This record gives sequence, C-alpha cells and structure tokens, in this order.
Amino acid sequence: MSVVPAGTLYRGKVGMWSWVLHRISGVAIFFFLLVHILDTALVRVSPEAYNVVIESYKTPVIGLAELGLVGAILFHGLNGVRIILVDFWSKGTKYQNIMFWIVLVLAVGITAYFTPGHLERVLEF
Amino acid sequence: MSDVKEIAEIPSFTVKLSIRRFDPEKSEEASWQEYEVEMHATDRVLDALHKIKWEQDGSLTFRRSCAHGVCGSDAVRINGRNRLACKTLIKDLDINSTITVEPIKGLPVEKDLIVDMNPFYQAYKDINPFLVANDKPEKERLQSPEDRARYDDTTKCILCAACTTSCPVFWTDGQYFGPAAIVNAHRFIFDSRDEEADVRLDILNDKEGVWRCRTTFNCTEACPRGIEVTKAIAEVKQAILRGRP
Amino acid sequence: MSVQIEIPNSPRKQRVTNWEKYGWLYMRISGPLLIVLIFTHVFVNLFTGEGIKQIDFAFVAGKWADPFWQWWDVAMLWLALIHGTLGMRTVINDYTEKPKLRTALVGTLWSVSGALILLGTLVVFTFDPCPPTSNPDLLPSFCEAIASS
Amino acid sequence: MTKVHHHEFDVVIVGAGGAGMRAAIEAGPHARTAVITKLFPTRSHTGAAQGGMAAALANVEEDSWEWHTFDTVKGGDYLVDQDAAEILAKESVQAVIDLENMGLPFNRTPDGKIDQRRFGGHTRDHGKAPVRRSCYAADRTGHMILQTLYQTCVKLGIEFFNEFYVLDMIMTEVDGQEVPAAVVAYDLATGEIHIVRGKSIVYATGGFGKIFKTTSNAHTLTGDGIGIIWRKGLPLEDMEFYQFHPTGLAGLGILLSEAARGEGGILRNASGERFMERYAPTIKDLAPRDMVARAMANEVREGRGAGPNKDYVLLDLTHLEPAVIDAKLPDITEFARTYLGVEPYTEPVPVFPTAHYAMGGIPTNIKAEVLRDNDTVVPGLYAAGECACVSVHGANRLGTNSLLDINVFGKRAGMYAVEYAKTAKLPPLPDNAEAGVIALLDKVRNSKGDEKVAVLRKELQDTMDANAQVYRTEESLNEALNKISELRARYEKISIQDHGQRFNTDLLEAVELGFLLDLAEVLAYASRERRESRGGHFREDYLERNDDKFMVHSMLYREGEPTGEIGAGIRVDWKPVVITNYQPMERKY
Ligand SMILES: Cc1cc2nc3c(=O)[nH]c(=O)nc-3n(C[C@H](O)[C@H](O)[C@H](O)COP(=O)(O)OP(=O)(O)OC[C@H]3O[C@@H](n4cnc5c(N)ncnc54)[C@H](O)[C@@H]3O)c2cc1C
Ligand code: HEM
Ligand code: SF4
Ligand code: F3S
Ligand code: FES
Repeated sequence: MSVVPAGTLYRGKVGMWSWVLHRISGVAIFFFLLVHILDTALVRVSPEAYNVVIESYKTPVIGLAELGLVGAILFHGLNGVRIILVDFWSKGTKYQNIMFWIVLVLAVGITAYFTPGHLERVLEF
Repeated sequence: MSDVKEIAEIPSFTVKLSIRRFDPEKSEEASWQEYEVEMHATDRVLDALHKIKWEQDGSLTFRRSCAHGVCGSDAVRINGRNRLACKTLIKDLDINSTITVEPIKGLPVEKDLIVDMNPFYQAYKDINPFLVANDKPEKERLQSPEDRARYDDTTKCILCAACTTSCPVFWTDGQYFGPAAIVNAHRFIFDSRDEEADVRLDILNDKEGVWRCRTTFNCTEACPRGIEVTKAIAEVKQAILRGRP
Repeated sequence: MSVQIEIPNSPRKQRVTNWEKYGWLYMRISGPLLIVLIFTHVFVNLFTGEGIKQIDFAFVAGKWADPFWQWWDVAMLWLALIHGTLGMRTVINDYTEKPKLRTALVGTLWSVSGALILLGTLVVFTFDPCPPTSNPDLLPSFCEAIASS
Repeated sequence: MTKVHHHEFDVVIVGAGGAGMRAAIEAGPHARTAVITKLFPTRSHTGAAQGGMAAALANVEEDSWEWHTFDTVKGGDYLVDQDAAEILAKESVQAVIDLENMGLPFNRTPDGKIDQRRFGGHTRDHGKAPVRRSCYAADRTGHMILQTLYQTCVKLGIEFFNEFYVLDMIMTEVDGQEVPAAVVAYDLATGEIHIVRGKSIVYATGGFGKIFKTTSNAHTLTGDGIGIIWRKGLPLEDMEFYQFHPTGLAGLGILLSEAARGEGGILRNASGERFMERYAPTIKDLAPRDMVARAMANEVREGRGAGPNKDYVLLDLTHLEPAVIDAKLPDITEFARTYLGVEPYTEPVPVFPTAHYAMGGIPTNIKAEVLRDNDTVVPGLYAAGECACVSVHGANRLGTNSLLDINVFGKRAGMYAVEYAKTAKLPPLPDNAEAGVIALLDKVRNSKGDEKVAVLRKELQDTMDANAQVYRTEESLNEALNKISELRARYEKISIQDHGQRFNTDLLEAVELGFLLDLAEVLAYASRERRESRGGHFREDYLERNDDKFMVHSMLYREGEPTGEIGAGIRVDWKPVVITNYQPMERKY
C-alpha cells in the first residue's frame, strides 16, 4: 500500500489559512518568548550584561523584526478570540469568515499605527 | 421517438483536464496526465471523466455510482478542493485554465483517483454509529418535531469522506477520527431516543477525538451535503464539557 | 491486501482519563487572560513613553520594584509559557509520526519550558534592583536614595 | 494464474442495498452470514430514493391495510399477485416500526408520531380520495433507510465483502434437485476470485435501469444479479413492465420525487395548462406513474411541450411556500438548482419521464424463494428487492411501495434463508467452480476487436429509449431486438484498454454490458409478446388491456445460446395471477 505524495496544495479558504497563520505566529511567539525569558534573566547577572543585550533589540534590523512580532502577537491573540467564539458562541461558525477579516484588519491596523513611531526610534539609533 | 434533447442549445467548448494518475502495477510514481475533451456547460466533471474513460483512455479509474450527489462515491480533489465530481458543473470552474483532478488527500491511493477508504470507515465504526435504546416499544418511539430537528443536519451525511480528507489535521498522521466520524456521532448524541450519548462523548474525548479539531472549516466548505460540520464538532465539544448532550 | 473483510465492531474499552480536554480548555482560558496581560505589557513597554528606547536595566528594575508588575509578569510567564508549550506540543504531535521521536521531542519541550518557568520566576522574585557592585548610572533612580540612606 | 479464495457461510447475501441489508439483519444473528456487494453498502441506490415508504399506520388520518392492498392491486393494473400484496400491506406497519426502532429519523407529527404524506395512487376507501400513507424523512427517505440499515449491520457485526462483483453462481445437484452451492465473486481491488459457498443464497442486487439512456438509476445498476439467474437457465418474470417515472429532470433523468406533487406541485404544459385534469379528473397530478408519464409524453407528442424544442413539460412548485419546500423537499429542489440552474421557488422545473423501476425480475413466492417454473422452488435460493418479482407491483408500481417491498420481502428473505440454512447441509462444491468466471473475464480481456464498450452501451441505450420506452409497437420492439442482435455480435469484438489486475473498472464495465444486453433483449422480447396495454407497458398497436388473453404473468426462459436471430434463445410462457379479493376492473382515477 502506498501513499502517493500529495499533488497540489489544498486550496482551503479563510478558515484554513487563518489556522496556518495562527500556528506560525504561535510558534514564532513561543520561540521569541524563550529568548525573551533568557535575556530578561540577565538582569540577575548584571545591569551591564542586560543592557548590552537589550541594546541589540534597538538596532534597525531587530527593530523591524519587532514589528513582525507585534503583528504576530496581535494576530494570534485576536484570532485566538475568534477561535474561542467559534467554539463557544452558537453563531460563531456562521460568522467565522467575517470575524477573520476583522481580526486581520485590527492586527494590520494596530501594527501600522505603531510602526512610524517605532521605526523612528530604532532608525535614529 | 422521445429522444430528449438538452434544455436549450448549449454551446460546447474544449476543456483541458489534468488528472493525477497512479498505477502501482506500472510505476511507483504518480504523475499528471493531460486530456482535452469537448464538453457542454451543463456537464459535470464526472461527465468529463467518463468521456475520457470511454473515448480516450479506458484505464482511467475512479469510483462513481449515482451521478447526482447522493451515494458519496466520487469525492475527488478538483482544482485543489474536495468535491463530488458528479456535483461539480464544468461551467462553475474556470474553463480557460486546466482543471486539475486528483485523489482526496490523506488516505492511501490505490489507483488513479481511487483511495483506500478502510481507515475512514474504521473511524466511523469506532464511534458506535447506531442507535442504542433498550426500551422495547410496541410501536414507534415518540419524538417531538423539535427533538427531531435537533440532529437533522447530521443525518444527511453520505460518508463521502470529502470532509475528513480536506482536514489539515487528518493529513498530518491520519490518526484523527476526522469530521465525518464526529458528524455521525453527533447524529446519535443529539438524538433524544439514544441512550449512549455518554459512551460516544467519551470516545470522542479521546486523544484523537474532537480536541484535535483546529476549526479550519475545510470540512464545512467541502461537504457536498451542506452539513455544518464545524458547528456539529463544536456542539460535540461543548457536550463533552457539559458531560451530556 | 487480499480479503477485505471489515473488522466487526468490537466494544470499546474504557480508557484512563486523558488530559486533552483540559489542555484544550486551558488554551481557551489562558488566551483571553493573555490578551490582557500581553497587550498591556507590549503597550506599556513599546507604545508609551520612549517605546523601545526606554528599555534598559533601570526600566526593568523600576517596574519590578512594584509587586504589582512583579506578579503581572510572573502570571504572564506562567500562563504564556504553559500555553505556548501546550501549543507546541500539538504542533509536534501533528508532525511527528514515530512515537519515540514524539515522546523525545515533547519531553524536551516540557523540560525546557519547565526550566524557563522556574528561572523566570526566580529572576523576578530574587531580583535585586540595586546590585551594589554596579555602575550607578545604569540603576534606577531610587537606588541612589537607598544607597545614600 | 488468477488466485482463488474459498469461503464458507450459512447465508450468503448478494447486494447490500435496502433489501440485502434488511435480509442480513434477520440472518446475521442466527447464522454465519456474509454480504457480498459491488459497492460499499451506503452507496447502493436505495440511498437515492426520496419520497417515502407506504404503510397504513393511520397516524394522521384513517387508513387500513386493506385499502393499501387495493391501491397496490389497482395501481398494478390487476396484474398483482394479491396474496403477496396483502402481505406487503399487512407487514408494512411492522416494517416501518422496525426501521424506527433501529433509529430511522422519520419526520414527526406534532404529537411525536411518524408523520405521513400523500403519494400517487394511495387512496382511502378504495379510491375515494388521496390518503396520507407515505412515511418519510424529508425527501431523503431512502438515504435514511440505507444508513439506518447499515448502522444496524455495524451494530450486529455483519460481515461485508465490499467491492466484490458477483459474476456467477454455481449450481449443483443434491437429492436430484438443482440447488445453488456458491457464488463466484471478483474482488475489484485485487482482481482475485472468491468462491463463497453458502447453504442459502439471497439475491438483492437491485435494478437494471442502465439499459435506458434517460434513467434515474445509478451507473452501477446493470442488473448483474438478474443476469446471472438468467444465464443459469432460471426464468425471469414480467420483464416487459418497466416503470418510467414522470418527473425526471429534463435531459438528465435525475429524479424529482413524486413527493413534489404530493406536496402540491402541479404539472403544466407550454401554455400553463394543468393538463392532468384532462387525463385523471379525480386525482389529477397524483395519478399513478404510468398514466402521468404517458400523459406527459402525449403532451409533448401533440406539440404542447415547453422549452425551445418543446420536448418537456413543467413541474410548478412556485405556489408553495419556500419554507414548505425547504422543509419537505430540500434535496430535490437543490437538484433543480445544481443541475438545471432553475430556482424552484420562482420558476417551474423542466421535467420528462425517466426510466426508473423494474417491476419484473427473478420470480419468487411470498417466502422470497426463487422459482424455477410457475410453482417449483429452487431450494436455498432467495431473491428480494428490485431484482425480484414477488409480483406486488404487477404492471405498475405505486410510489413508496418499493422501499416497502425491500423491507418486507428483504426481511422475509433473511428469515426464510436462515430457516433453510438451519437444516440444510452445505451443498458440495463442484470442481473448477471458478472456471466460468475466469472464462468470462478472459474472453473480455483477450478480445482483440475494435469495438468499444461505451459505444455499444450508448447505442443500446439509445435504441431502448427510442423503441421500448413509454410508447411501444410491434415494429419498434422488433427494431430494438434487431439492434440488440447486432450489438451482441459486435460485443464479441470488443476490446478494453486496461489489462491490469487492480481496480480494473474497464474490464467490469465490459462484463456489465454483457448483462445489460441480455436484459434489454429479454425486456424487448417480453414487451413484444405482450400484445396489450397494461400499466407501465403501453402498446400503441394494442391500446386496450386484454384480460382474456393477458391476465397472466410472463415467464421468460433462456433456451440455449443467443444465435443472433431476433429473440432466438428466448421462450415465453405464462403464469396465472393470484387473485384473492379484487376482481379486475377498469383502472380509472
Ligand atoms: C431516484 C430514485 C428514487 C426512488 N424513490 C423511491 C421512493 O420514494 N419510494 C420507493 O418506495 N421507492 C423508490 N425508489 C425505488 C427504490 O429505491 C428501489 O427500487 C430500491 O431501493 C431497490 O433496493 P434494492 O435493495 O433492491 O437494490 P439497491 O439498493 O439498488 O442495491 C443493489 C445492491 O446490489 C449490489 N450488487 C449489484 N450487482 C452486484 C453484483 N454483481 N455483485 C455484488 N453486488 C451487486 C449493489 O452493490 C447494491 O448494494 C426510487 C428509486 C430511484 C432510482
Ligand atoms: C495573546 C493572547 C493569546 C491568545 C488569545 C491565544 C489563543 C490561542 C488559542 C485559543 C489557541 C488554540 C488554537 C486551537 O486550538 O486551534 C492557541 C494556540 C497556540 N498558541 Fe496562543 N494565544 C495567545 C498567546 C500566545 C503566546 C504568547 C504564545 C507563545 C508562547 C502562543 C502560542 C501558541 C501556540 C504555539 C499555539 C498552537 C497553535 C496550533 O496548535 O496550531 N499563544 N492560542
Ligand atoms: S459530513 Fe459531508 S463531507 Fe463528510 S462524509 Fe458526510 S457528507 Fe461527506
Ligand atoms: S477541517 Fe478539520 S480541523 Fe476541524 S473544522 Fe474541520 S475538522
Ligand atoms: S456518483 Fe454518487 S455521489 Fe457522485
């Protein structure tokens, strides 16, 4: 018996892609969190050590990544609420589609709102 | 005498189909094969498959029976989505580009569009898909129209597997019970006559049960019977949390 | 595959309680809490004041001087890490097929997470905002008051 | 060398539609039972049945099994065996209760009982007014029956051989009597052969609508079971009676249940006239199917058809509340939308008669035992469902009586098969039992001609639609028979393209065509020999029912190989009709 390797990509709709994004963002946040705990732990080593590492957070490259992180957290968190509504609200399955777009607009919107100020700070560095 | 003609003179056109072929007797590899057929707008993808099988390539293999979406034989992946070939009208697809047809995903492919359905049926059997009621009524058991309506949606299932094989979680390791099994459990869990809801709820509380559903809605979108599959799954999840239907 | 006789249905054995349900519930309970915790955290640290620029030892020490923020961050640490670990476990379960590899990966995951939770908690509660040997410029302003007293 | 497997059971059931599974449910708990089916059970065509299942439950209005018997007899144009019809009507109530108890989700009345609705030809008090007798589950009654029966089989742990094509039956002599010893099946997945022995064998293989082009039947309804019986030299009964259902989606044949008319749908011609008022003044659109189908065909013939080619009539549901349509006819309205792009809320639906149901088939008695002549049974051999002819449908089946038939006589077949198996010994298996099937397959596999299965099948279907449909004449039937002879000769020269072992549907379609040719020929032959008009069989050259000569069932026998001459190798004989209470009268509605 053989499972023939998949042909094309499955063309799921909003539900599937929101899950893909949710998963990617969740994993990304998880790894960030691991690093974030470690770097914060440096405060127990010495102020110098902590500050050195934190300075690198303020460079343009990492600064851009931080935007991504903020976007990811926003999306993951808001989409998490969407999932919870789908699970517990009787009309959740009916409105899941529109809820996804609301989540996306909010996540992108808030990130965009935050971007100029943040970029200014990391770029002048 | 009563040779029935088409509803109106429907223009015909050439469509290109690309079909995923696989025959383990010939090759270990699956490959895409292209066909061109003359079709009418009212024709269905199943008609196109038949046309190819009957006129061009008799070795093309697929399942089908009723040809109008009630038997569940011909779930395949058309243009990347699970559909019944007999319910997908050519005109509803983009006929300017090639139509792709491939087997449903996540079950072992046996030949061309035919997959091994046994794992699918096994999951179905595992949820005890039958009424358990120990009273011995003389006549019919009574059930109010409201109670009857409670599980109407999930009685429509034709076990075509379009849902289960569209589920990204099912693709991962094939261990997940899958939406179809849950739909059929739902049909009994919410049937007021049934006495074994707790057993079924317990079965679906399994590691491979409802909790694996990530609400990706592919199943709902794929179901040719229009069953609100994700909703049914959500209802089962809640019933497990409550401990009763 | 020769004879395809279906396996007649056999009654199912009652299994031991499993934790899937609780894991699933945990994701849904921690989620909304995390929204409050994390969104506020991000807002305070990155949106208000100087944003990312303000963050240094002094900033952190300043916050943790207040038990409110200490508990805030510890709650966030526990909830988020367990949430993330449960989530990662799901991901691992999905994509590993060999039981051994699966056990190994999930084991590692929990060990790392457990260690980090402990570490983080220790850091927050044993944290000294004014380590005596350090350059006073790097310390929060209240250290001077403490030092001079 | 093809691999051959052997199995032994007490009861072997061929076919897992409603009849087969109903039998299995009776047999399973009492005997080692196997069900062999070429389709996965829930894909059987019983699942396509929509309208309902008749039973005089009297849940919503007064009703009695006697009235039901009368309607069945009259509906069948008096060619019904009345003893069988009485059983059908009497046992209908229990049959419905059985299904409900197994879990079937019938629609309910406000007080929680099984709801019932009207259906063509079912009347109160011997034709006084339509009665609500059809028990239903939306317009998915067959689907629910099939699912419920399968669920019950799962519960009982019935053994299924899925996607196994039975292609032959082995007969052997025991105590001077020919009895069935085994069936020989072809495993689609592997191409291997399985000899399944049983003490009793039940045929429940369904119909053969695929001899026609426009049909409500599935692609897989090729009459294999009936064909096997025929090739064994056993007779077939009443094959000329084939039902054309009035409301098939025009051009496609997909069925719109009579329930559409039961709920108030009206047939109209091009000018919007409710033409059934002219043909059946009392019950109009709910007249029996043969009458409605002929009326429709007549409207079209006389130029009152609708559409660009004036070749169909219209089923009007627009005066019904959309809510009623959604609640009671959801599926069939969806068919109209999906396949014709017509919105039944606001537009009438184009319909035309479609080949639907075989009244005839394998002759059986009321114990579902197969007959080898007018009254001798073949011990251990049973048949039920559409493939069988207990003759409860006579010359025309009433709507909802078939789902009833498969349940009542499916159950009986199971019961009596077990009873027989309890005392019988497993008949010895002759040597080389697989030889017949291997020869059959090899012949197709190795044939090197240039004829194509699909072409022959299409020509067969075209000729049957043109010559043996709603209207028939001596001439048209001879034409059909001629054509079939020609096709038979060409069938010898077919070739297939797939020579593999696994899932070789190319091979099986060719084998199925062989059965279709056989049955089409029997049908056309029997139709020619019945020189009268009765029920579903309408002869333009013999317009009247002729009770003096033809108040009898036809019994068709295969005598030798077909030679290519018209009807050579077929012999017709006649069998009296069992009459208990109802003397033949003119059938008026
Ligand atoms: C569209 C439609 C609507 C209908 N609506 C109604 C209705 O409302 N009310 C009503 O009373 N009747 C209705 N009928 C008629 C009724 O549904 C059928 O006559 C009845 O379901 C037949 O059941 P069956 O069990 O005899 O055969 P089927 O359900 O057709 O089953 C045949 C079985 O035999 C198996 N089989 C066939 N050949 C072989 C072989 N060679 N080897 C192994 N297995 C084989 C198949 O796999 C299948 O399992 C309808 C029919 C159609 C087509
Ligand atoms: C901001 C608030 C958050 C909310 C509301 C939230 C919500 C959720 C929910 C409801 C799920 C379950 C999804 C499902 O079962 O389908 C989930 C999964 C997940 N979350 Fe979160 N989460 C949040 C923050 C986080 C954080 C901080 C992390 C990282 C540490 C994280 C990592 C994950 C991971 C890895 C998954 C698994 C994804 C998957 O299985 O596809 N989440 N989240
Ligand atoms: S739920 Fe829908 S998609 Fe899934 S098996 Fe049933 S009918 Fe098919
Ligand atoms: S596709 Fe799968 S993840 Fe859930 S919503 Fe459907 S079962
Ligand atoms: S052929 Fe029956 S569902 Fe498509």
